Amino acid sequence: MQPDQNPELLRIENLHAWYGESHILHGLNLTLREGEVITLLGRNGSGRTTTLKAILGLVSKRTGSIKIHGTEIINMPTHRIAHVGKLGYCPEERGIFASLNVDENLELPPVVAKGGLSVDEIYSMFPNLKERRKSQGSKLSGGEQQMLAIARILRTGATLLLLDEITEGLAPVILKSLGNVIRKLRERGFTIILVEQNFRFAAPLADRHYVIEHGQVVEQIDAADLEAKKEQLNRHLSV
Amino acid sequence: DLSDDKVKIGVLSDMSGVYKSLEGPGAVIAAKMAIEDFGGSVMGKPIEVISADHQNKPDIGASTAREWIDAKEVDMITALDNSSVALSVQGLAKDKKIITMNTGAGSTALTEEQCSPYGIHYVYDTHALPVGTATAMVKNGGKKWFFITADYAFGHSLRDNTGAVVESMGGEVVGNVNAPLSTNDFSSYLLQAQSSGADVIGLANAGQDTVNAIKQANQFRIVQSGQKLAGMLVFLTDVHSMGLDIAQGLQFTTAFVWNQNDETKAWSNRFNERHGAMPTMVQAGVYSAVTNYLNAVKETGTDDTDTVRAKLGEMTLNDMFVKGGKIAPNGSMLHDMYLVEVKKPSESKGEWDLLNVISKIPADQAYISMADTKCSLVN
Amino acid sequence: MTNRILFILMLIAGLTAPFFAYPVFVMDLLCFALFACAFNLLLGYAGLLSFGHAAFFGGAAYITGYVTKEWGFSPLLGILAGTGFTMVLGSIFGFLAIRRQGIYFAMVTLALAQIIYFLALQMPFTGGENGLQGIPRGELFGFIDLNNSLAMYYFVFAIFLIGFGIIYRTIYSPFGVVLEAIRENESRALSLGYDVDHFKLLAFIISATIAGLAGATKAIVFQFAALTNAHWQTSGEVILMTLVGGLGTVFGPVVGAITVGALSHELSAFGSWVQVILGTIFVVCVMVFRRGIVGEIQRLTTRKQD
Amino acid sequence: MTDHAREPAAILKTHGLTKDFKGFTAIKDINLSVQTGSIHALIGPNGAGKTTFFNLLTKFLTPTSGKIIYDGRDITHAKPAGIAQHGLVRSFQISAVFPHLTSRENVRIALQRKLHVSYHFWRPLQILDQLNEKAQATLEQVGLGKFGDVKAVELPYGQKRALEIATTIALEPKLMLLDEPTQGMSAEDVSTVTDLIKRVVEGRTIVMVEHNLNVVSTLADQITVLNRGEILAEGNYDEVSKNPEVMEAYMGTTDAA
Amino acid sequence: MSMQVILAQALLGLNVGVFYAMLSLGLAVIFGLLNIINFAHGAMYMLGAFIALIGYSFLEQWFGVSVQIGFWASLILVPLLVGLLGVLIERLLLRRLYNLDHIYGLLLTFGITLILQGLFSNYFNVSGTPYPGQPESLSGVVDLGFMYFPTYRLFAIVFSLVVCFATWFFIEHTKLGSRLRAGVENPDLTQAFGLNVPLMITLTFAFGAGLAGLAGVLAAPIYSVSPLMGADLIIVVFAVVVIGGMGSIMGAILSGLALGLIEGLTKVFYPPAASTVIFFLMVLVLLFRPAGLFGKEK
Ligand SMILES: Nc1ncnc2c1ncn2[C@@H]1O[C@H](COP(=O)(O)OP(=O)(O)OP(=O)(O)O)[C@@H](O)[C@H]1O
Ligand SMILES: Nc1ncnc2c1ncn2[C@@H]1O[C@H](COP(=O)(O)OP(=O)(O)OP(=O)(O)O)[C@@H](O)[C@H]1O
Ligand SMILES: [Mg+2]
Ligand SMILES: [Mg+2]
Repeated sequence: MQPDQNPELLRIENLHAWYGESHILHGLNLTLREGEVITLLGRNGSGRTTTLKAILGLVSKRTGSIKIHGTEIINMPTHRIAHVGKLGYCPEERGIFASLNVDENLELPPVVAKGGLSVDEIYSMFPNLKERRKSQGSKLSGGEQQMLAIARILRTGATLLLLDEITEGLAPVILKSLGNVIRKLRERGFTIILVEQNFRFAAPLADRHYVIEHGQVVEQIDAADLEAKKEQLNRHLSV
Repeated sequence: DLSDDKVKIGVLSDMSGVYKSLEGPGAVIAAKMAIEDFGGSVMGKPIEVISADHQNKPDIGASTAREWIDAKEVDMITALDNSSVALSVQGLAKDKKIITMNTGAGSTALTEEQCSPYGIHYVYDTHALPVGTATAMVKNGGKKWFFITADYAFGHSLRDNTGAVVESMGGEVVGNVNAPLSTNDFSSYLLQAQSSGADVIGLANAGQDTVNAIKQANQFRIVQSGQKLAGMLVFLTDVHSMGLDIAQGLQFTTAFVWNQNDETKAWSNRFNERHGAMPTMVQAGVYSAVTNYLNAVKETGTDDTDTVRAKLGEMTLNDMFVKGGKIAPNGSMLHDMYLVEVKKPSESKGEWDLLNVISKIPADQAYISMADTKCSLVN
Repeated sequence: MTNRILFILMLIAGLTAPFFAYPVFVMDLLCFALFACAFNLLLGYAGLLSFGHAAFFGGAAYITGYVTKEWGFSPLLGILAGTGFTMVLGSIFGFLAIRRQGIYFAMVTLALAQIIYFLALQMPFTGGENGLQGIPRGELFGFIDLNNSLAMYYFVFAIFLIGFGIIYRTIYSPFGVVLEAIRENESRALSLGYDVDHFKLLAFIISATIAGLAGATKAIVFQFAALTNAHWQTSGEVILMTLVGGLGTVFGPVVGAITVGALSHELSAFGSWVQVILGTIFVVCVMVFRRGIVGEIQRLTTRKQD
Repeated sequence: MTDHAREPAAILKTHGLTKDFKGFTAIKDINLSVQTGSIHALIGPNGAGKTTFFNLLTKFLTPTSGKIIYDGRDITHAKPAGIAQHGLVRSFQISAVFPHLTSRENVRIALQRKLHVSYHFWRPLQILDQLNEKAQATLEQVGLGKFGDVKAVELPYGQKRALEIATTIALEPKLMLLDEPTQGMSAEDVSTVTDLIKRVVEGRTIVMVEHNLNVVSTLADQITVLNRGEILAEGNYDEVSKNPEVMEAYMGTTDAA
Repeated sequence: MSMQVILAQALLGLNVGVFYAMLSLGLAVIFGLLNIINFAHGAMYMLGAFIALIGYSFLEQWFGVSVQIGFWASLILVPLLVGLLGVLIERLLLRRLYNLDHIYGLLLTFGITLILQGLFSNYFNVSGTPYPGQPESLSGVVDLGFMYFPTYRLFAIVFSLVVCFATWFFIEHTKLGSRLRAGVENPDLTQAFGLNVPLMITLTFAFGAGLAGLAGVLAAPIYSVSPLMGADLIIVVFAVVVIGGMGSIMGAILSGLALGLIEGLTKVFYPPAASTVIFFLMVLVLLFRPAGLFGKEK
């Protein structure tokens, strides 16, 4: 596949976002084609999570333009965005519903498009979860919660996935299989935005990396140029 | 001479609860009518009325009365249609030396154990009520009684006095259940009464409580199953709100029947115009009490409590409400009572034509005699 | 600093009040103010919403009334007896309720208070619906006649100051600091080795005791102990007072009690409209003035300083 | 097993510790001993039971069976507040500070306990001022010397973490239990915290749960690998990381890392 | 005491119990799903009864329209109207309190209760006004052998039971329940998944309020309609919900029924304790099963 020929899926222009009084994103620009996998890199607090939340309308105020498949969503209420953008979101800190059991968590997000994975397929992908189907969300181990958080958006048929720090708290062995899952999704034509702290995990998966600092994209590096720009990247990511 | 250059009368009544329709705002109207009929002033000084809601709570009643006396120059307090409230206000007024002319409360404790030199009990008491009603019912074969009692001073007093009458006539009290004031579902109590095998279910309560109990007894077909209901304290407004279908045949004791003679009719019609309902005995009683209080002030030329109270004790009360009434040393206003029966719907000639007078109960039978009283002021 | 100024203002207002207003009414306000302060200690500083504080307020009134009327205790001794009783009662309630969190805590306190209400209604010595009437005011120290309304007033004001002082001290004490920490992050306080339940229990007992002190005093002032004081609506009223004045502020409950008390008194001629107005104030406070009167003033003044 | 040989130096030991959750055994018969003065790391795949084990040690859960011996006493049935008073203190996965208190006040809360005035509701606040000096020293130890008057909420993430550690060491714990102390931190914060732990460990023992192998390898003297509620391997980093079972169950490879 | 008496009293207890059940159900739905303690629930119940009363007796007198809304029409209309008020309260007020402590919701609804109670107390006697609109078809009595039981009360029992169990089924056996719980726990995320959480919450609140209104209409012909009818009930209903286990739908229904029965029997054996027995039970339950009889431990 040649993602760079594919039609444009997401275009963000001059995005500003606020939490209450505090202005977090300062004119962020970003475009994404169907089938691409990109990462958002940056230090703690640089605004990566906020970018995802702003796409979903989960900030108190946002301005600028966000188009998915050409539809402007900047003024759309949150609950419609997932349907319009065929979008699935895996939040930072997992967002497992403590009062629901594993099955209920899995079946909670409504289907937004055809072609999602079936529950059985999902359980075969994450066998640990299958064992704990009737456990309450709050009783899962950290890693189990993380897996469930990813699993549940695969059911909805979303083709644009926003994944925030999905590797956090996972053992290396799970990281590996998670890497494989992402690779498979990519082959199936999913479009993915990864927010990652764990660059070693993300680097081999992505087509392009965006470096965010103070709510703006300060660097954009294609996978191919990664070696060449390693220096630059390190400068941005550590002091 | 008058303290503060005016006479101020306080009407402390239940303005929002179970007893609202039997005294409440109507009592204020009656007091105002009394003042108007008196001429609006006494010895050239204005007469004022002040009123408040005691919410059937003795503490609220007492603290309102306290403020009236301490800070608002009230000279006499009337209405007090709840025995707990009346007892607390009368107790306070005794300390503060203020006359209370209670028209609404029934407990005999007001003139017996807790009698006060300044407390006058004006319209009826729980001794007078059963004398007529219970006597008549026991005579007609209602030997075994079961009481449903309002759980406070008045209910207890009414139950005890009625029980004593029943037993003195050879009857028997087979059971009792106390229901909180302002109960809206009497069904459980009624069924208990039903299963007790009593001939008569005595309702030692008043106002809305009585109405609810009688209506629900009707729903559960209690009377049809052979038991009789005895409303120990029933007011005109209660009969009116139950309707004759349900209430017909009910016998009870009252101090006043509005359409008894031309004088009562004339006054009652005037009252009805202003209030929208015919007067109950206690509303008529407020009119009479205020009138006679003002008479006493006028005749003695002062509002000094002891003087006025002494004068009231000497007077013979005669007005549209009472004929030949006397205020005894224990505070009890001795006057005749009437045993009445609710008309059949076919007999009634109008919205308020509800009662037939069966017999008169002379004052000396109705009220505790000064020989028997436990009031410390007398013996 | 601001506290000191407010305290002096309160002192002046309290000392002169009986010359401007009906003393019994001011005494009533003082009793409620103290009650609200006690409640505020629990909710505002320990984060515990008790929906059963009327049990202490009302319970103390009955005990005080009984011992002064029937056993001839002096008013001071009577108040001490009532207060001591609520200290015990508070320990029992606290012991039962403290292990529950949040809304469960509110419910347990409410249930326990309903039981006290039931006892107040049924026990022979309380007089049931009639209430315990004719409590003597008696003489303070054997020679000051409390039937004199000024003497009574200053006695009540002194009690108020003592109760207020205890609460003030508690808030600004090493104990108060730990309470604050518990409210901020309970499990962390636990892991630092603080036995959280014990702290909450102590706060509860102090609060209950002072609430009892207020109720006991009220019984002497009005010479009456009644069911109203033990009814759950009184528990609701004290929440309203605290909220209106400012939850978690030292002087808020005092201001709140005075505001609410004065309003209900002034508006009592309007019958049930009082309830409507109080309800509206409640709603407005919750919606827009969550800090209450004192809280809002504090915010404005600190803002100016910034 | 050499457990018995090491016994005298062990500050914490568990005997046959087991935890069932309604039919699911999260911790099975664990015998662990932690040497005084060491940093002991607990690693293992997700769901292995690390957090559960940790919660058992800190009394947030009660064991189904087995015993926990700390500093020579049986604490199996002790209460959370009780063990803290004996020097066993945990820190939390999510940062645990008192957000609306200043850094100094946060530390003072911990120091205050030793004064034994915490129930004294009749004493003025000023008696706590004697702790200020010590609080300042503790703050400086973790690099927060300048932030004494800053409210905890206003501190950036890494400093919150540092404050939490400061509060913990203010208790002068003998044994500290840290649950994923570097989770969710960027590289720079990770190294700050690692340094901090190294600095404060002197004279204490630390047990930590950690996924970041870099951290584990730099800090841990001793590692226990849990898998499905059981101990899979124990030893220092080199021993453990070469253990084929560990490699398979945890690293997910069969080749050496 | 004969078996018949006990049976009769038990039936009356059940009669009270269905009202407890219906009210605590509404409360449990609102609490369990939205985490709000709706103190105004009693006021909604009172409001339901009053709307039915006004619709039947006062439209002409007050508004000059000569229509009379009968009982059956009220049974449908009133829950809708009360539900609508629920919508307004939720949209305009409660919505702004979700991210605050629970107690603010409790306090707000407490205030609303005072307002509603006060308003009606101005126009109606606090001790009650009878509702005359009981349908003719239900006005007789049924001879149960051991007693005569008013047909209407029997109808109220059956009708309420049907409503309760239907609600339970709807919430527990459709996806709705889990979505609502999720929406309350983390509204942002639930919306991000594409669920219209604000609408769900509003409707749930309205539904709970509507249930209370419905109970009010059902109660009107039995009890007299009074501004305070909800005030004392609500405290008992709180206790029922707590005993049943906060948030447990089935718990609310079953403990409502059971407590009605217990209260009914207490009225026979020790009447003074009838109004308090529930609180004793509540203390006991909380001591031994803190999460309530049917609640799940958190
Ligand atoms: N709910 C909020 N209210 C106010 N400020 C917030 C909120 N959430 C985040 N911020 C602030 O916004 C900034 C950007 O946060 P964001 O979560 O987007 O960072 P990030 O790049 O995802 O970093 P992290 O590694 O911490 O997740 C930070 O300074 C943070 O403190
Ligand atoms: N309260 C509980 N009830 C039921 N099962 C539980 C409970 N707590 C944990 N478990 C289960 O016990 C197992 C061990 O969980 P634990 O949280 O200890 O794992 P962990 O090793 O910390 O994993 P992670 O690294 O993913 O956080 C998991 O399968 C989890 O689902
Ligand atoms: Mg982030
Ligand atoms: Mg874990």
